[in-house]
Amino acid sequence: MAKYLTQRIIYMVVTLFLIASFTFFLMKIIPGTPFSNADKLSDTQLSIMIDKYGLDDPVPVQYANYMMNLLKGDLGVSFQFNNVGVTDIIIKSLGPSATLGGLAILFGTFFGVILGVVAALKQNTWVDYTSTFIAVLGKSIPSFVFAGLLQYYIGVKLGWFPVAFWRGPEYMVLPTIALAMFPLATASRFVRTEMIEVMESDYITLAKAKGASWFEIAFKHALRNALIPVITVLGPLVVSLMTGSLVIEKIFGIPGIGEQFVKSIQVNDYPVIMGTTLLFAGLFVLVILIVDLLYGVIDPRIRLAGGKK
Amino acid sequence: MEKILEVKDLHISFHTFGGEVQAIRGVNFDLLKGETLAIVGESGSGKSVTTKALMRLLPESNSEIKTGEILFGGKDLAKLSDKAMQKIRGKEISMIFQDPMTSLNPTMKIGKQIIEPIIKHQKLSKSAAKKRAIEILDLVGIPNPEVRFEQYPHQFSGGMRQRVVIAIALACNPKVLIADEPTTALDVTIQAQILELMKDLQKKIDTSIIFITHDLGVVANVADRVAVMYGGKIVEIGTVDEIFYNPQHPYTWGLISSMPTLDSDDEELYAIPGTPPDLLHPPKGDAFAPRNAYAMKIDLEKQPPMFKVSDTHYAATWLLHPDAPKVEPPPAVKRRQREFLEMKEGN
Amino acid sequence: MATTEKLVEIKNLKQYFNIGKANEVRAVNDISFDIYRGETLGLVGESGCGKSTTGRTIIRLYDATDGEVIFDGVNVHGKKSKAELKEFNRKMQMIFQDPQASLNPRMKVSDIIAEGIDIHGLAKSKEERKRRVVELLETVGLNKEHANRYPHEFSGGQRQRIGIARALAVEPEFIIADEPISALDVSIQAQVVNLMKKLQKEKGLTYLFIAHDLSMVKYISDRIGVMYFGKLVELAPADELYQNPIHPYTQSLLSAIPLPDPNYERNRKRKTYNPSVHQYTEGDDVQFREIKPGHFVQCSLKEWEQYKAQYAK
Amino acid sequence: MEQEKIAKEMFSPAQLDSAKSEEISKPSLNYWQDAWLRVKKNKGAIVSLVIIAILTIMALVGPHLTGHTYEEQNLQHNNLPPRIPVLENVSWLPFDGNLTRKNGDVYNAYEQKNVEEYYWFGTDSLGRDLFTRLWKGTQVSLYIAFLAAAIDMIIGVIYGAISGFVGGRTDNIMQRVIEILSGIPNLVVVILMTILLDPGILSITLALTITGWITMARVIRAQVLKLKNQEYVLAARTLGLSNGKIISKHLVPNLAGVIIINTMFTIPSAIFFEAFLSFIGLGLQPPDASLGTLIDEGFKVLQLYPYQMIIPATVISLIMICFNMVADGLRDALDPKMRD
Amino acid sequence: ACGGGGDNAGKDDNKKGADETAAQEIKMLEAQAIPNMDSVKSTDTISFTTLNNVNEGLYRLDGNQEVVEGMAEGEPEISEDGTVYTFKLRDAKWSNGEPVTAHDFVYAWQRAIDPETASEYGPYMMDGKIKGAAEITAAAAEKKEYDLNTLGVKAIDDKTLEVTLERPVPFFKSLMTFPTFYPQNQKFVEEQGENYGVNSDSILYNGPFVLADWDGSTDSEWSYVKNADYWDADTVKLEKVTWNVLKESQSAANAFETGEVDITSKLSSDVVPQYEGDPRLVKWLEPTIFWLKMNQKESDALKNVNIRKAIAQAINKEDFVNSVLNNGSIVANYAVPNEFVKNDETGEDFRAINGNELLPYNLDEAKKAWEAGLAELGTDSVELRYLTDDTETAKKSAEYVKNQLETNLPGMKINVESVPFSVRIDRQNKQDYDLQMHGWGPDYLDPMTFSDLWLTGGGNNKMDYSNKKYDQLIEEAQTTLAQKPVERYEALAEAERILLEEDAAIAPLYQRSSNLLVNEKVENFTYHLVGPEYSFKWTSVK
Ligand SMILES: Nc1ncnc2c1ncn2[C@@H]1O[C@H](COP(=O)(O)OP(=O)(O)OP(=O)(O)O)[C@@H](O)[C@H]1O
Ligand SMILES: Nc1ncnc2c1ncn2[C@@H]1O[C@H](COP(=O)(O)OP(=O)(O)OP(=O)(O)O)[C@@H](O)[C@H]1O
Ligand SMILES: [Mg+2]
Ligand SMILES: [Mg+2]
Repeated sequence: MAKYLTQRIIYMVVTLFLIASFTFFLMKIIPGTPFSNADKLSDTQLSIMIDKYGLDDPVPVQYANYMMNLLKGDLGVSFQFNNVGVTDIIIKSLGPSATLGGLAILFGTFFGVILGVVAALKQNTWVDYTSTFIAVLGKSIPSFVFAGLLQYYIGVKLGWFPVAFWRGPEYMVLPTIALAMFPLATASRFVRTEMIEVMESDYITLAKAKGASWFEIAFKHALRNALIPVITVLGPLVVSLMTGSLVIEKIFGIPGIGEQFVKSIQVNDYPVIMGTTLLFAGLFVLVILIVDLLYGVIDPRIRLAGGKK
Repeated sequence: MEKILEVKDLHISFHTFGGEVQAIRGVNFDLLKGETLAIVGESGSGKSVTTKALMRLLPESNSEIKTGEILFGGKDLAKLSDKAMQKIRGKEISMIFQDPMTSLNPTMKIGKQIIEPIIKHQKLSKSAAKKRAIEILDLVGIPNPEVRFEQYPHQFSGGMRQRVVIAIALACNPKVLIADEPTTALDVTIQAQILELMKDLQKKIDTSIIFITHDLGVVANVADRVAVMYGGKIVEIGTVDEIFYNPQHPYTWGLISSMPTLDSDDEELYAIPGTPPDLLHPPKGDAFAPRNAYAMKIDLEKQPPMFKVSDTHYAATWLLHPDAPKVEPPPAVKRRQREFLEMKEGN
Repeated sequence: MATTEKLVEIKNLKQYFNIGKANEVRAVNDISFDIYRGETLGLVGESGCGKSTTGRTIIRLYDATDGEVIFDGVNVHGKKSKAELKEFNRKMQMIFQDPQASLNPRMKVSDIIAEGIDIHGLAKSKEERKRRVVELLETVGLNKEHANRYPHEFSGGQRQRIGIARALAVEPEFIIADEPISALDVSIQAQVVNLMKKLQKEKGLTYLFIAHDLSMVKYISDRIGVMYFGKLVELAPADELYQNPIHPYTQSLLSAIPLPDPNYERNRKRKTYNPSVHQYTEGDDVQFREIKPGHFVQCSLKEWEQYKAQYAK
Repeated sequence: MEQEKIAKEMFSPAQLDSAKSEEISKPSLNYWQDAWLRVKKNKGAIVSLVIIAILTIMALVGPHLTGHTYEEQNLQHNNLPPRIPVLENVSWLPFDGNLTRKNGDVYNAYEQKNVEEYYWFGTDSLGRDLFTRLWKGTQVSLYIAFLAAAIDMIIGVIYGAISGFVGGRTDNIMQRVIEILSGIPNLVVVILMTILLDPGILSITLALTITGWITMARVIRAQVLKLKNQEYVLAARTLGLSNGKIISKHLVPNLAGVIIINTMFTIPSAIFFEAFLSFIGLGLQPPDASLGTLIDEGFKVLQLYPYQMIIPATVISLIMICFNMVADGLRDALDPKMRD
Repeated sequence: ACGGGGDNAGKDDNKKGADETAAQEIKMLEAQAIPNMDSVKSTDTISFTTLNNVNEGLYRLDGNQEVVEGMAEGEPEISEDGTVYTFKLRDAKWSNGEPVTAHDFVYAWQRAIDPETASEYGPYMMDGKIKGAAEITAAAAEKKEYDLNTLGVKAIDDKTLEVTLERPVPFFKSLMTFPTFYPQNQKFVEEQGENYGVNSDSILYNGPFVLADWDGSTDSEWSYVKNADYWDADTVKLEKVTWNVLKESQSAANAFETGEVDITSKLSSDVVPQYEGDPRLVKWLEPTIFWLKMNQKESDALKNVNIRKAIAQAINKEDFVNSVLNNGSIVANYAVPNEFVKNDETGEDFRAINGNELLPYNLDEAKKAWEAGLAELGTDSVELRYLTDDTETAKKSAEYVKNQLETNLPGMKINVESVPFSVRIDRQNKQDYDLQMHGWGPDYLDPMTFSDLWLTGGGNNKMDYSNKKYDQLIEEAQTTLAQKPVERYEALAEAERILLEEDAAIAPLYQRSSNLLVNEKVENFTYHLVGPEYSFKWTSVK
């Protein structure tokens, strides 16, 4: 197990290194200027600024510097803000995004799984069709539309929940619902397909032959097995929800990392772009690792195989 | 002897893309207390469907019991509610399937899979159920049952898994055990062990077994009585000796003479020609007629009734009609019949 | 039919998988035997003992880890030119276990059968190709109506016969049949076995017949080899093996096979095999030794003496 | 047992045609015909196919029906709600040209602006005919979807097939590459792409392609790994078939089902992704329209002119639902597990 | 039962409390977080607005855009030639109790110009105005030594500040309201070092409010709390102003509807029509003009004055502002905004001189000029790139302009390139565009902030426009006419006429208007036309 983990971690580090390098060079070919006020800067002043931030060094030198700092865990300082470390920015803005994404995943998966299980058990009935319909709606209506509708009808018209900001539990309700639609739809589709397959397997027939009720069969016997492939899809989705909820963040005024990221791209704040990309990538490979370990938790067969490796 | 289970005129259909598959077309048999009834027959002849129907395990979405009764303990299982059926499954009637590799839930500990029906049907506490489960594991010959109790199916070999499945099936001392090809996926040596185990256990708890298999060797080994199915019907039923040594139906003939024995050497094996009937469009007459070298005109027109051969032996072939010409069965069958007569006389 | 001319010689064949890894499998571990022209050599043993691997290594589906397979005097393994390989592919063919999986579901029967003909350019024209396909279909008891159909429309026995026709298309001398009947219904098994026997007679084919159903193996084979955990433990003429099984594993195997004879079954005594009975020690030279002409057993020197003595009785 | 009388001559041997015993009575159907039969039984899939066909036709024909072009502006006629002759008199249908103010007043925008003309789906803030734009947008969305799917299919299939078939080291390296590629967040790649290239259809397509094929490659690889050990492939090898031929004759036809199914699922996600890009401002450039940009524009004025969003949102949902239903139907029909 | 009742009662109480006592507290929205609270480094409106409310320079602007006293007491003393200003400072305190002195100004200004600081606005605001500023920047660019003490700012004593200018700057007093010129306490700034201005605790305040609960640039919530030590604390009514970040206009309006905010951020034009006629919609004309810059560097077509005239006159601006923008923006037929500056002497708006009809929409003229231009070029088609931002308004405007030009000028083909802001600026600096939708807002209250854009080789010209007469007029306005307001305005007006009527160097389109929703309970909501956006010094709740 330890050996397996070490190997995986080495892979992760290599992956991150490659991604960091890739992004770094990509950054160098992106057009644009990192100085928000370049419009008003004279050429002399611009040259002073470029010099000060080391942007006129040869690219390999910049690369080496960046990588050295990265090794020390230093992601640099943002261009757009005064003296704010990239790490600070990321940590602060990741909080709300992670909370929101986590909630959405929990909520979405929970209801998605239920919806999927019910649809699978009642295959080709109106229950199934309704669930399919909800799922497809969830996948086809962009989340900003959901967000807008929720905000207007639930927030403004009904006044049930605050329409914006991020101050406490009641503020999380609407954005969570809006963001959860996609994982809900995804989970319900996958669970349905898998459940149908699992329900046809011999051990389910055996469970029936043992006299188990449909509830026991669905939730004690089938679901766990059906979840294995679902995790594969939901894993990466966790990352994209935690980090990519920018549309929702924008609409609900949530100070999250998605917003931050898009802005940093728009103003060419290289250190923030790099840092955020690395964070996303890091989270991603971490989640993949967790997913793999989770397989083991859910599926004892893999637990053993993983250990052997 | 006491009849435990009676199946009367069972008709079952499946609704498929292609149309209605008439998988079971009038099956009648009874099961006596303590006996082993083997059901043999070609793939697709309806063995599994028949037994699944007893447990009401046919897929709800596209199967239909058209007519027929399944009488068990005074109740007609064909008409029982789902709830009531759940009480019978696993407790009164239990079942073992063909593939031990797939019939255990891979993500659930062996122990849990065994105690589930015990807790459910015998209303034992968890610890009592565990004690019982370990007893049964021991009974089916699994060494270190306490350790094994906590393990997952993938840590068991095929033979061991089948033992576990048997343990689950026997956990509540069922009156009827249905075994659908329980040894087909196993090696011969392990098969022999499992068969011995089943016979042992049957003696101990006095269950009746319905044993489905393709393998006539296995049938000869385990069965008291044998039912031969073809095209959704039972075409011949009798004691194991009657079926093996004095078969009457041409299909049974084909079946028996297509198996080489250790001393049938260079003579050509008897092969049943043709393909099984299409149950989407079952033939008007005897379903076996198109493949039957002894077919008569009547076979193509009319389904034969069950002709009585002896008190225990019936066969559905027009050849047994008094008006039918006498025919020569294949040499292997004739040899067996001869041996049978000698044996009887010897007795 | 069987001759004494060696068609295939297998010498110290080894096939390991995942070499050097934790999950290394020695699927075939140093086995040697010969197959004579025109005979059927049966290979039995429990699941996973390496029968299929042996067959597949012989036909070069796997590259042997070590050892030689000499076919018609030429080593099959090692570097080969394309032409040599093609030649070899013509002479040696294989029939597979699963009639469902061994036919490409997207191809018409005629194209499946003609695959070898096309590869080896055995038909000069379209008409000839078609004629050959119909011939082959008829050889295996099907007819030309079947040529334009797809595999899923056939029953298991028919599919297996199509597989045989495909192998026959290149007119091979040697056919490896890997459990050709174990996936088939009992009543259909006879079709295939009869067909194989008939073809052997007509075309003088040599078979390596892999199976775990012993009565069928006995019926079809001239000689039988018994495998256990990657090793060949006993090899003898079919009748000899049944009457005088020497190796305790063979004995246990034979005692476990149920026969379709209720009387016999009622009286059967089963023997069990436990590898520890051999009590081999470090220095024991465990080898494949001839107990009697044509009857080989895997044994130590001590056992050899013992078996020979036992045999003499 | 009471036996009815049966004529003696019935007991004479029947004439059996031995050739007939091997006869297959069912008509011969190949894989695709068979699959089609199954799809046909699936009403949802068929209805969806028909809807997709109609939408596709409308996407081609629709922009030419009203006599307006998709970019023609008429500011005097801007923000008009839908009005359709005849239907305008059906009170519960929203095609009467009426609008509701924030305070609840209802007024007829056409009368207010003195417009005689009928705009079936209304106009936008630049006074462009939304009917024309909608179908133009559908055209673009479908185009993006198909293009993305095609490229995804080509790269994904080839990559996956090579990785799976060659195996060993190559496979290992190719899998690592996929791992790294999928480690870079999709959004990052896309945003960077659209900045590097000129924004527009091409860059969206490319952006989609960069990571979109990974799923396909994975699926194909798994499938190839499975297929290459199938006995019919082994059989072909023992017959001496070359690797190239094995791929083209045996693997590719058997992958077709998986490829089609996967593509069907790619298409809606491409459409969805384009809409998302449009929302964050990286999508199509004006005055081109896609369903995504239309929804985005409509969303901005949702409270004043709800029709500007509802109509394109309905169409996009319809497309997505239909493709999903077709994909589901195809999966049921093509999945080998479902076959007997 | 008790608990439940209590709960409800609590809620009701809150509501009543808010209604009855009219707490002096308002809730504001902003579209972005505060990027930079170091006054010498800030570059954006949000930072400026915050600085304006929590700090104070020599002067500040009031609601009528008039310059009123701040740290400076009374009028400055101005030397004869108008280049030396001497300010008397009042007694005022930093929030740590230290007095605000002339040294604080000297320190801040030197920091602002110091290349080490890399301030963007420091040099921009000082070069050419404060003596010595341009020289320091130039020396640094050439990596030569420089001396910050050469900057023309001196503390005569703690309460007297002397500023030396390069040349007379008529609007210098209004320039002093700009946050770049705010004082900074040297000791405190140096103590904080890198951390200066990173959160509300690392800043000193001398304004009407102090900043509270601000965690730094990523924080999306902060507030102003009344500064009891402010010299004019009696005028300040508000106890607290809380701020939240919300980017979407529609969301902002929704939050306003539910009462979660009292004043929204500026609304996008999509939302404005919803509130047409609603008294809560507050609108004013910003002195920001949007025009098409026509780059003469590469395009032969744009070098041709007839083509430029054709483009400038072919766009129906009336329709544009009414139907496309629909947010109160007005047609701009000028290059210096309306309602921006008044002549100090006559009190007349600058626009009164030239009127509002320079280079208006005129299809016939446009077509004529187009024909003529094409003939001169010897071609029948012109293809131009149109560079613009990737914001909604920019894209929509692009659609409209493209359509207008292509329909009204046969043979014209426009390729829209909408890019992120930073890319557009980069491309503008590299002069990599043909047409550019460009907006300009003033940095100080004087037409010069618009007029000097188009000087030959001027830092913001970036389109190779050059006209000797124009250069000369501006030069005169900056030097000889510097102290003659009427003549100076006339010179600037003439320059504008040349720029537009003669040369059609740019095609002005519209002057933007600001729209936001203000709760009716808010009184004396104060906005500004340059620099910081709002002042809360005079605001109160009814
Ligand atoms: N779920 C189903 N849907 C449609 N047809 C079915 C279904 N299950 C069984 N059948 C059909 O019913 C018939 C009988 O099948 P059954 O499984 O009982 O055969 P069997 O005798 O058990 O065969 P085998 O020996 O292969 O297990 C077959 O023709 C089969 O195709
Ligand atoms: N490609 C492979 N990689 C790794 N291990 C393999 C491979 N093929 C076979 N094995 C292993 O080699 C051993 C022998 O396998 P083989 O298939 O030859 O057995 P068999 O005797 O044919 O069994 P069966 O009767 O089940 O067909 C088994 O343990 C199997 O798991
Ligand atoms: Mg069965
Ligand atoms: Mg094998």
